[in-house]
Parts: sequence; C-alpha cells; structure tokens
Amino acid sequence: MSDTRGVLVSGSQSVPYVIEREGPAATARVGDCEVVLSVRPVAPGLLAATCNGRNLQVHWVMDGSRTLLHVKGQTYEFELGRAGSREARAPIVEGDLRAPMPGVVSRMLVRPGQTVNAGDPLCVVEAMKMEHLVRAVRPGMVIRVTEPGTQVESGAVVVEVERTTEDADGR
Amino acid sequence: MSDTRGVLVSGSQSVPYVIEREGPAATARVGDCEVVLSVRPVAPGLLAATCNGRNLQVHWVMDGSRTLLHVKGQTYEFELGRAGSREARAPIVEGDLRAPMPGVVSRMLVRPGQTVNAGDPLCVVEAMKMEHLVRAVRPGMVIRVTEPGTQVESGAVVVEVERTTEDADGR
Amino acid sequence: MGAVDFTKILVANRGEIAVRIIRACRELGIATVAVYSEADALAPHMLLADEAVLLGPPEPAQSYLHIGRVVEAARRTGAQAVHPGYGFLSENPDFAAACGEADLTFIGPPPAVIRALGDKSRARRLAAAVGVPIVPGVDDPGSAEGALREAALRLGLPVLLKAAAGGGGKGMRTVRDAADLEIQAQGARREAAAAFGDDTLLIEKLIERPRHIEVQILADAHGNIVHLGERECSVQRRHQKVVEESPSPLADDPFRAALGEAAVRVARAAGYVNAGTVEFLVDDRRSFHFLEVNTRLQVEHPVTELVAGVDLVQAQIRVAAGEVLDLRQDDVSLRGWAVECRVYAEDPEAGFAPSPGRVLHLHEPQLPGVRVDSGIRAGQDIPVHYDPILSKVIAWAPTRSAAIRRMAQALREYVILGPRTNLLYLRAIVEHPAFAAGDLSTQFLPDHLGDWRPPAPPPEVLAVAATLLESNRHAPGSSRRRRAGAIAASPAFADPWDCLRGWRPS
Amino acid sequence: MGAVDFTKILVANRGEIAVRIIRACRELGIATVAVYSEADALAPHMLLADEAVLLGPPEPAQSYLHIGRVVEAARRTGAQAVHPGYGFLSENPDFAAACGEADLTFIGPPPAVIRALGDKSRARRLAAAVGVPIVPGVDDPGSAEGALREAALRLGLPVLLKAAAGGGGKGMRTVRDAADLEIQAQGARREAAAAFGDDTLLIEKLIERPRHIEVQILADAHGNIVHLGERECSVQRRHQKVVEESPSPLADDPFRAALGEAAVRVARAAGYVNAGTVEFLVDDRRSFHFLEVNTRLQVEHPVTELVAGVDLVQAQIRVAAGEVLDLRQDDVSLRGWAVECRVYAEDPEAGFAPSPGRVLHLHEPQLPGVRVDSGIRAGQDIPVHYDPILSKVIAWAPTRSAAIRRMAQALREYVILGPRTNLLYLRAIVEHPAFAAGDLSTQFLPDHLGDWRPPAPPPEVLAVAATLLESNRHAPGSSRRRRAGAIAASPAFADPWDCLRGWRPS
Repeated sequence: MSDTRGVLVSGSQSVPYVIEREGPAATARVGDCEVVLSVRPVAPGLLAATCNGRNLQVHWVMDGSRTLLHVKGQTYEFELGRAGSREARAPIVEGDLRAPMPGVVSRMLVRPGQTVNAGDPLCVVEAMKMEHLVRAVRPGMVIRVTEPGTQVESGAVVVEVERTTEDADGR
Repeated sequence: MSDTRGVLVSGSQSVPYVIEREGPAATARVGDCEVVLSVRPVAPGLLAATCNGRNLQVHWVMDGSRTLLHVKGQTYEFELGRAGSREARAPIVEGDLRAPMPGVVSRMLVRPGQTVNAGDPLCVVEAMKMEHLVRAVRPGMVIRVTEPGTQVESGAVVVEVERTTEDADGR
Repeated sequence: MGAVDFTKILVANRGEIAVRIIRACRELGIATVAVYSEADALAPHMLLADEAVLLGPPEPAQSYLHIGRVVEAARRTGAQAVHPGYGFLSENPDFAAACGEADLTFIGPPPAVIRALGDKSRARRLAAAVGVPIVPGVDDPGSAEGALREAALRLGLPVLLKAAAGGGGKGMRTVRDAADLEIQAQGARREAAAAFGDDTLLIEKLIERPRHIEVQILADAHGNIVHLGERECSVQRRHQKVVEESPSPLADDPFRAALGEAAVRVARAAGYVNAGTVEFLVDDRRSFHFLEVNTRLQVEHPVTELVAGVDLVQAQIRVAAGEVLDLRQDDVSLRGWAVECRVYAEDPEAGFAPSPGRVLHLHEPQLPGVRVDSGIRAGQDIPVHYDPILSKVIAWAPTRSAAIRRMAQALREYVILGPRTNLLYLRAIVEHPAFAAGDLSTQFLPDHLGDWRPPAPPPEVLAVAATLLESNRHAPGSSRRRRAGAIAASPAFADPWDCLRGWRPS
Repeated sequence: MGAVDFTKILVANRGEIAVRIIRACRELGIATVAVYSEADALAPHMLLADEAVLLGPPEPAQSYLHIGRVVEAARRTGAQAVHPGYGFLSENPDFAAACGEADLTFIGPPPAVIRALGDKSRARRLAAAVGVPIVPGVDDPGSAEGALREAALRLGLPVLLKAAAGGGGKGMRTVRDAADLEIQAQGARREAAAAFGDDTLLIEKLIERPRHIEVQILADAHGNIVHLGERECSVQRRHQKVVEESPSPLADDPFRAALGEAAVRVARAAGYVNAGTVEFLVDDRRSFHFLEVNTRLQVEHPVTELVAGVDLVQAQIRVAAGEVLDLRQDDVSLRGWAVECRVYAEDPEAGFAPSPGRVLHLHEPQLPGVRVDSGIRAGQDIPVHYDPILSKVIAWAPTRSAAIRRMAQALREYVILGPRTNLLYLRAIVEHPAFAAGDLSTQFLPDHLGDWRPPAPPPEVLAVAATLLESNRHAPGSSRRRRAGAIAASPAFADPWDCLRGWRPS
C-alpha cells in the first residue's frame, strides 16, 4: 500500500488530492470527495477506468506539463501544482493586453505615449481568417506595442498599458 | 548517396531489391522493375509514399520478423531474406498434418500405428466455433498424434504420417 | 415518441452487436450493463457500457451461454430488461423464460413463440398450415443407426442436414454422397450441441442454386405486424452469409408484396411479438419456399434499417416496453439500396481458416453513405473462442450500382493489420461482374470465386516494403517487438529515412 | 447511370470538403489531383488524392486563392475538370473563366452566372424582378466619406454591413450605433478584401431575430431545375453558421412549396446550372425575404443529402459533364430529419478564439445514422492560415428528436485533444430545451448560450487525472514530451500502475 499527495491545477482552480493504492484499485480523495477507482491502459491514449463501480473511457495525452483528458464527452486540462501553492500560472497583469489566440498582429491602432480609455480599440489580431479587436480594459498610457506582422502565441503581451492617474480625456 | 541490397520474402516468393537513396527520394529496383519513391512518416503506422509520381497511403506495423503493410486496399506480409537464399520458412513436409489455424484439437480420429489412405479424416481442429476436419494428404502409417484438448498454433503438426510402400487397403 | 419505460438494460452479448445495442440504448437515454468473459476483459462492448459484469472463463458455456450468470448479473445491477443480440442465448427459450421468472423483460418474442419457431419442424408445419409453401424435408429422423440414411434416401440426395434448433450455418451440412452421411451428421450434431445445446437434426431436400431471401418483420404486443421489405443473403460460404443486400435484385413489387404477406401470415399464426425474420429459399422459377423464422435480430439487420429508415434495435426496445408500433404497413417506404459485407477474422488464402490474434493496427472507413458496425479496437486480442465476425460494413446509395461502388471504396479504405481478414475477398465479390448483374445464388461463391487468390504485390508495394524493412533492419530490438512508424518530430520534407524507425510500447 | 465523362478531376480546396470531393470522385471511378500549400504538406486531402501538387506558401493568396497556380496544376496533371468546393475560389468568376480558357470544366455555374449572383445587389434586383420579396437595403453605398453613414441612417439602424461579393459571414457586421459605423465598415472591408478580393459593401436593414432558411437547388444545362427542400441555419455565431438542419422545424408543406418555388424562380431567371443555394430570411410573421444565392456547394449540404437521398457532389460532377438531371421535382421525397454540427478549432472559454495547433489524439464517432465529414488526422498541425472548421458531424433519424439525441451521442464520443474545440458547446446547443422546441433565430446563441461555461470537472475525473499525473510524475523526460498511455504488454488485470506510463515518439 502506498499513499501519495499532491495538488491538481485546472485553469485557476487547485484541488488537493490523496491517493491510496491497494493492489489494482485505489482510493482517491479529491477536495471533499472520495472515489474508489481502478485504471487499466487499453491502447495508446486510452484508459479504462472504473470509478465507484461505473465504467469510464478516458482518452488522454500529455503535452509538456499539461495533461489533456477526455471523459464522457468533455475535455479537461490539468497540471500538477505544488502542495500548498496556487501559483501554477503567471497571473495576468491587468492592463497588459494579450493576444486572445495564436495569430498575427495585423494592425496596431495606437502608438507608445498615447493615452487610452477603457474600451478603446488598440490593435487587431488575425487568425484562421477572423479578425479580433483587442480593446483596452482600463484607462492608461501605452508603453510598448508589437510590430504589425508579428506572429504571436496565445497570451503573449501585444500592448503594454501603464495606469495613469487621470483618464485620457482629462476627467 | 547510398546503395543497399537485400531480398524481400513474401510467402513462398523472394524478390531481390536494390535501393539507391538520393536526398529525400530513392530509386528501388525490385525484380525487373524500377520505382522512384519518397516516403514520409505521417503518424504511428502511417506513411505517405510517392511512387513514380503517384500518392500512396501505406499503413504498416512490424510484428516480430514480419512486416505487415496495407496499400490501396490490400494487405501484404513481408520479411527480409538473405541475399541468394530462399529458405525463409521451413518447408512443409508432405505427410505431416498441420493445424490449418490456431485452435483446439477437439477430436482425434486415428491412433498411432494405424494405416490411412489419402483423404481419410484424421482429426478435428476447432476454432471460432467452426470445426475443421484434417484429412490425410497421402497414404501412410500414423506415427504420432496430438492429445485432444491441446491448444495448437497455426501450422503446428497435429498428426505425423510416415509413407508406407502400400496403401492402407493393401493395394 | 417519448422516453422508454426502461432505465437500465443488460446486453447479453459481445462484439459488434453488443456495441450496436449499447449505442441504441444510450440514444434512448437508457443506462447499459455489459457482460463479458475473461477473454473480453478490455473488449469494446465492455468498455462502452456504463457498467460491466464479468461472467466467467472464455468458454461460452461458462460465460455468454450461462443463463444463471447472465440473469444474476442483471439482477445485481438492477437492469429491468435484457437484450440478447444474435447468437448465444438469443433464441434460447429457457433463457427468455428465466428472464421472465427474474422479472426481467426479455427483448424478443415470448418463450413459447421462440420454442415453437425454434423447432424447425414445428415452424415448417405452422407455415404449411397457413398456406405458405415449404421445402420438402423430414423432421427429426432420429439418431438411431440408419434412420438418418433412410430419411435421406427417401427424400433423395442431395440433402441438407440442419440443426433443428439452429441458425446461422452452424451444424449445417450438404450431403451429396451417402457415404458421407454418418460423419457429416456427427459433425453437424456436435456443432449443433455446442452452439445451441440441442443436437436434433432436420433433413431437407437440397434446392440447387437457390436464392436466400428473407423478410424483416416487426410486431408489437397489440396485434400489429408490419414487414419492412426483403433482404437477399444468397452470397454464402458454407451456409454462412457473407454479403447481404436490400432490396433483392430479384424482387419486383408484386413479388415483394407476396413474400411480405406470406411472412406476416406466418408471424401472425405464431403469435409473434418483437422483431423477427422469416427466411425463404427461392428456386430458379422464382417460387419461394418457407425455410424458418429467426426469432431475433439478424446480423444483417442494418441493410433494412438504411432502406426502410427504421432503427430496428430501438424498435425492439420500444415494443418490448409495451409500446404500440408507430408505423403501419402503408407508412413503410423503401428508398435506395443497401449492401452489407461481413468482415471475418479468417484467412482466404488458407481455406478461410479462422485467424484470431492481436489487432496491431486499425483504420476503419468513414465515408458518406457508409456505416461500419464494429466490435473491435486497436490493440485488442481477438479471442479464439467466439464467432470470427469482427465488424460489418454497410453502404447505402440511391441505386444498387452506386451502393456497390461505395462498398468497394469502403473496403479499400478498411485497414486491419494483425488477424488476417476477408476484406480483399469481399471486395473481389462486390466487384465481380456476376454480382453487379445481380445474378446470385447460394452457390455464388463456389461458382465465381472458388479459385480466388489475392493479386501479387505490384512493384510500388515491393519498393515501399523494401525501403521500410531496410530502414528497420538495424533498429535495436526490432526482431521481437512490434513497431509502427513514428510521428515525425519535424514537419514535412525533413529527411525521411531516419524517421521510418518504429516505436515500441514502453 | 453509367460512367461519367471525366477521368481526372482537380480538387481546388483543402480540409473536409476536399476529402469529401475526392471520395465522391473515387466512387465515380474518376482519378483525383489534390492541391496543397506548404502548411498542408501532410494534410488528409493531400494524402488521399491520387496525385498532389504543391501550390506555394501557406498564405491563401499564394496557394489556394492563386488562380494561375491552380489552373497550371490542372493542366500539368491532365485533369479535365476542377471542383472548387466552398470558400477560396468557389465563387470567383475569374477563376471559372480561367478554367474555361484552359479547356477545363469548372464544376459550378457559368462565370457570367457567378458574376451576376455574386454581386449581391444585382442578385437582389433579379429576385425582385421575378416577384420574390427581398430585404430592404442599399446596394454599394460607395466608399466616400460619409456615404455609408448616410445610407445607414436612411435605412434606419440597426443595419447589417455585408461584403457584396461575400458569403459565409466573412466581412459581415451588425451596427446598432452610428458611432461604430466607420470602424466596423473598415473591418468588414478588410475581411471582404482578404476573403473575396473585393471590398464592396452592401447595407441591409437588420431583420430582428430572423430565421435563416435556405433552399438547395440543382439544375442541369438542359433547363431542368429541381429543389431539394430547405435547410434551417439559424443557429449562428457572428454570422457564422454553427448548427444546421433539414427540414426546418418552421416549415410545413405549403411553406416548403412556396419557398422552393421562389428559389427555382430565381435560379431560372439567372440561367442557373449546377448545385446552388437560395438563402432567405424569415421574419416573425413567417414571411420570407430573398437574401442571396450561393453559387457553390454549401458547407451544410450533407443534411440535404441525408433527407433527400441524393449525393450532391456526384450530382454536381454529372451535371458539369453535361448529363441530364436524373430526377424531376416529383421524384424528390424527403425522409426523416438531419442535423449538422460544425466542429471548429476555437476556444469557447476564451471568446471563441481560434485554436490552431497539433492534433495530439483523435477519435471520431462511428455510430449508425451518424456521418462525420472530417478533414483532420491524428498528428496533423492545424494551420493558423485557414478557416477553423475541422469537420462536420451529421446525424439522421426518422424524427427530429431522435436525430438530436443521436447528435448528442456522437458529440459525446468525439475526441479531439490538442486544439481546443467547440464540441462541448455544440452539445450544449443541441441539448438546450429551446433547440428541442425548434424555437430558433439567428439570435439563438446570444439569447440562450451567451453565458455558457463548461461544467467543472466531477470528482471521478479529478480522481482519474490525479492518478494519471502521479503515475507520470517521475517518468523520464515527462516534462517536455508528448505521451499517451501504452498498450499493456500483459492482458487485463495486470498491475496497472506501472502501465500508465506514456510512450514517446522516437
């Protein structure tokens, strides 16, 4: 019998777990719930799990630190966090404008030094033939912008905005 | 540029080959034919080949010394032979009765010492709910038999028959 | 139609038909329980169901044929009904009765109807009584020494030996030579006993080169019976159906109406409820002769589903739940043409010997108008203990010739590496000019494909094979391991030769 | 019908529609040539065709939109005809004309018809001239400063900006506030220019909560035109169709007849040949207004194929080869119900941002009555340069409710790991009570699923995930490599914990 503990991170959520193994079965405590399960590999990317007596087909793949799972028609992404820690991802700094998806910065509508109001259009990111307008989330001054034509990953900072004490229109 | 030679064995046939590689393409001489080809892996078990300008999807897997291929709706089995040699498989000794498939010897109809004629029923092998009657291929004397209930692989000898100078009925 | 009156159904079968039934239940919002033997521990039907109960060892008698264990599994999981599929316990009246006694709804006809029609001799008499022509024959000649021979000679050779309790070609033998009668009868009896638990035989006069045409019927418990047109299943190998289609190329509207009417008459006389099939042999003068009634879902039911636009498994479940049939004979309209090919794990190059073993690579076709009812998965070990059927390919198109072309295309794209299969043989059948002409009989295969052999590998295949084997010649551990091509780490046009190395399960 | 008069066709497209067309050609015995960009070097359509020609770099203008290169590929490979699919060059009259000049049959209407109907303003006038009601609007307000604003205010806000040359939601914007007019118009012009090479806009009065219902027509070069019933495509996100069905839950027989008759009238007035779609908006009083004609195969053509029992791609090819239509209006019969869901590589949790990337694991559903038209494969890198459509799931059943249940089941079984997709969102749509009620409009999604979020993982998923991640925590190289579960070397019931370790591509 062995006993392991850890923290499962999914998006902004962290769930601590304890797994107790006993032969081919295990008991997992996740959050406040207890699940008796056994898991058997079926084929590459496919597991047969039994959870509290029910069959589950689990499709899965690891991609870097992410583990992608598909169970009963829904896809999930998990990674391992450190016990007691919740900082699995760098928090998004409010004001920095990030690419909503991988794509190309097709047009930049502001320049450094310009002040903007919340909701102002800042730049356009294009991917899969669709344009997406990135808007300011709060008022401030543009510090840095991305060169149009640059290919960016999802979440990359495309415009840096510094908070100012007054709004762009001087209120 | 490199140049490799070998012999491809498929069933009872052997085909010598020479492969000349040049960058991503190669020229293969198989028997009397020449094929210009390039081969790119697509996914586990799947290759994209171009042969003399035509696209071919090749599904494949290696199983021990056998390589199984599926091309354009047909499945093939190959193995490598030694150049100049054609003895890829032990030849089937005429007179030894082999299991036609993996299965269970369900009934033995002869006993050692018994003489049999060509066509006489010798034993029954059962698999996938079907019975298959193994018949003598020539007259002779039964030397050895397999115990009923024995699970046998395809091609396993189930009855050994020794050629005699006269037929079973004394002719 | 609203929700069905069951919340959980046990599927007392395996393979493609169990998968098919589980999916039908799921669409109706009904939970499913699979049963499985030790040989099927990670089989698709077992993985797909909401719950799975181990029955026992691989031998059918200890697992899928074990009435007590199946009923107990249903009781323990709280299932309200049992769908038996085809084969195994599907036509066993004792099982249907045992379900009833355990307060389980058996999804099929009442036990008495199964028993009456399962006895081929009684079924023949029943059909004759309502004026449906039958094949001349002798019911149960008895097992006494010489009785069989006497019956056979009275009918006149050639004759057909059949399991009185049977179906699906098990325990069926053609005898043309009186000398073969005894050994063939013994074999037939053994197969019959193994498959159906009853070794009673029936002898029929052999109709030479008949067409096998059957009618799908559907009956509710309120006296409504419809037929859903015919299927032609003439393409058989050793009494085992290989290719089926609906409609039959032989049938015109008057023939279809007469055949359907005869089938409904037999069903009505038997007090039939649920889905069933009335089988006929049609001779060279287009006269039909009643053969038997199969009191269960047929393997080939999908061709009817595609042509009639009806889901037979869902209909079975609704009828078993007591619902009234939601279609009348006038509502039944047949559209287009459907062909089915049965994919078997067998080696056409070695006398169609069964070919169990591990599925090393699998790619099933997915094209418009093509349905694949499959019971296998990559990595599965196909057991030696059960029927060799792996899956069924069904193609629908507006016309027969388009359906045949579509089928050929689907068969070309179907990849199974590991067990040997009849896929290429099936394509040879559907691409044969005599098949295209609709010129069918149960002798079609011996007549036209008796000496069929697969074509030799063309030069491009040899070239690819040589390249592949060369690339893996010096790979470590290549001699004893299974491998397949790896996904290229780099995109296309990278140097390919290193990338042809395989991967090994870790 | 016999063999078609083409022996080789070039398919000037990519993705699922190219795969669909290649398969249709193959069934007709016609060889195929694929074209592909560098981003599609090992894409399914390129692998499936008999020959494949590289067009150029990933950018559409350098590859799939490059008329000269596509025509040259056809010429070089000896193709006699070109099928353009949808999108890309499918509605480009210059391309159709260039094909004609190169002695290639363009599989679609004549260039003049494409040009006339592709100009949305001309199309509106044409419809109005034959007495078909149109949506109030202003054709080409011009690009002069203020002209757009003036036209919009004359019609009265809200208005819809549309690419005059467009279709499929590209370059389409709703404007409710005059202040947004300029920026929205600029965006629409840019998208229109990129997608269709023409930035002319059209303004229409916005019909609030309309239903989008369209009619499939099929016309030969001999003056025969039929319609194949309607499709309802009201479920849209930002003018992009998401779920389509046939028939429309709104349509009864008189409505269908009137709509079909109007569509045929427009087509006849335009001198239409080949397959086409006449789109209508239907307001809350069930009045229909002509919208536009799409002079090509639609993405959603399969729902019509399943209900009408016609293969539209094969029909297109036959008509293009000069054959006479083999069905008259009286022969068209619609049976059952078909629903289509478009699977997009997009992230519903991040504002439906496109989600390109590698398909790490793929399992496509295979169930009776379900068709998957897919353009992807495991291991493929979904490029950032093209439409995010990955595949389409189409479910047919005798009734709408059964088709919806079947669709939900298919979506549950569809596994794509790697790019994020809208699969769960699609299921939320078809399982929504308002969808079941058939209560649709183009505002359906904002009205009913505007704040949709996926459910949190249930405990059993967390338990499985924890077990899986624990088992792989100490595996060598696990941090940067992709892995998936290995096939167990030993049969079931072996100690599983060691076996959860992944495999790495070698």
